[in-house]
Amino acid sequence: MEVTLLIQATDDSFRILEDARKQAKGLLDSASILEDARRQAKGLLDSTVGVTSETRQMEKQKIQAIFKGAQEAKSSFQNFIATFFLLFVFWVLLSGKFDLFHLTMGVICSVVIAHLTHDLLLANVRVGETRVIVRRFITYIPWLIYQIILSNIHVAYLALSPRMPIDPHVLRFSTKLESDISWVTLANSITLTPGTITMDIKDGEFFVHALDKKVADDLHAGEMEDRVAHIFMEADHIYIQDALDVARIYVALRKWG
Amino acid sequence: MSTFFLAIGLGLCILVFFVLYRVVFGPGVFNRIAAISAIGTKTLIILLIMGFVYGRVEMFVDISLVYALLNFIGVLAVSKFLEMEKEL
Amino acid sequence: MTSGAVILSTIFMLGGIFFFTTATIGILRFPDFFTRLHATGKGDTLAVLLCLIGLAIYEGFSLTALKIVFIAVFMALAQPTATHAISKAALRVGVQPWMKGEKEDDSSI
Amino acid sequence: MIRSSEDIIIRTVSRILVPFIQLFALYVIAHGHYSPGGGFQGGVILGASLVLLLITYGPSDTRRHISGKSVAVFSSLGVLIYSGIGFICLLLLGNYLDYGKLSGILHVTPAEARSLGILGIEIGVGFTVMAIMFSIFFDISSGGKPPEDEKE
Repeated sequence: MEVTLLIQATDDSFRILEDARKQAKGLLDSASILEDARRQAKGLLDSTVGVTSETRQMEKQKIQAIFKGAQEAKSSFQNFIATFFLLFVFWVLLSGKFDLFHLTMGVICSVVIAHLTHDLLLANVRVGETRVIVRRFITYIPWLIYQIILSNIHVAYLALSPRMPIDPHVLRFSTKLESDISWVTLANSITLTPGTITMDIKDGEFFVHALDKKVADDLHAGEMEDRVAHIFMEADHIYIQDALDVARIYVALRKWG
Repeated sequence: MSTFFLAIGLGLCILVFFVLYRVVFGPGVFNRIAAISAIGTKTLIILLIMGFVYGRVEMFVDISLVYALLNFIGVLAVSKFLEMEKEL
Repeated sequence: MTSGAVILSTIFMLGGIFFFTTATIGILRFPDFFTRLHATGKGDTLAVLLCLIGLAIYEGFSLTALKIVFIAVFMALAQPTATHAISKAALRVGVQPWMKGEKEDDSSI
Repeated sequence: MIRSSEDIIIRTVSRILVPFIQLFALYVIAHGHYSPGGGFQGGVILGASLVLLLITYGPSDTRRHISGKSVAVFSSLGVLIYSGIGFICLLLLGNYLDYGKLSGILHVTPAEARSLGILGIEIGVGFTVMAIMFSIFFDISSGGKPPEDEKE
């Protein structure tokens, strides 16, 4: 009963969000407003994340899973099998010998290691979302590489410029992310992007060392956190952010048009 | 191409000597650890390049993987030790 | 071995050497420990990745190249973690970050 | 006494890396006669992975993976394998560690027997090196005191 109610509620909120988006787009197309406001509103609208049918489906499944208690970790036997296959593939790639003797040895070694460590490698895997997470993670990597290249050019510029314009800041912010993998992704991405290092994590607060004020402000804007939340399906605050964005565009259009 | 690899390896060796300044004179133990970790990453590349120069990459690639691994574990262990020493 | 692959790997390795050089200059020039970590943590990561990709391209399509890619993945995972571990230890021990306007000394522990 | 690290990043990264490091160590041991390495190096990597587990997860969690008793068993089992293969060679009227003589009881050609014998020796050396390296690190880090979970 509660499940259907909750699904209905989320569905309604998604529909409202989509309607608002559509309306804002229509207004944008029809209204004859000032050029720069138009451009600004268009940019804002493009930057908001649309609610795809995929996310809607995932959200539905998540709610159902929570209510059925299926959110618990997989059984240790499933973990063991998955770890075994991962390790065996790794062995074959390392070994490069495909005769019976070496493959048998690979099976034995993989079984032993999988028995020892099946509670380590796949400790906190959530049910049913792995494929989407992997796909989104792979699409995240090119952006990260682009950021790494930017950050290296930044460091090179700072190291080679004679006056060295640095102005270090230490900033702290708390995050809304939930699982440990997403924390690791966020922290390592912060370390790899221009001008920032994760120094410490204490009680859910990130302590970040930033090289100048501008970088610190960029980090506070929280684009990266939203991206990481999007990957690991912990995206409830993305939707709030979207609704706020759409509302802002709406208000701006009403004011100008 | 072998000459090019030799030149790259030589350049990395020179860079290692520059970083060695931080290891020897760098004030405080933390500067030294950071510099040692930087030397470790350069050594990894030098090992691979040696493999290419001698024509035995499939051997040297294992060595450099082990080197990267031990470098990582070493840095973690030393930083853990320094943290603990403060608590005692 | 096509000449295109050789040229591509040469470009990658020269880029790696360039970023190694700037990271080294950064280690030598930056004023305090945390700013030096910016140089080692980021500069070395990209430089190692570039050099490894260049070597893998030169090696061609084989299991050895795959192992080089394994090293690259491992470094991309391990280097930021090691940076984080060192900086956390330094912060816990009480090394103060250098702020603008202070004298350039680092009589850290 | 090492306490478990409460840092979530180091914990997670080592949680992901440890199985692959251990499998790589077994690969180094098993392929010792084609590539560099062999028993000693593989044992060192295996010990290093246990050290990584110890500095991130603390002694009690590490003891769940490898208990104090099994460290002792492994360190003596390795020596037993090494010397056992040597003595079997002596019993088969060869020299100490004369692997070629093993072909009589394994029903294979002398070349294959030599390869299998070297593999056995390396497994023994790897076990011993792993156990001894881990127990040295563990004893130094615990200050010589016996850990609590071994009293009962």
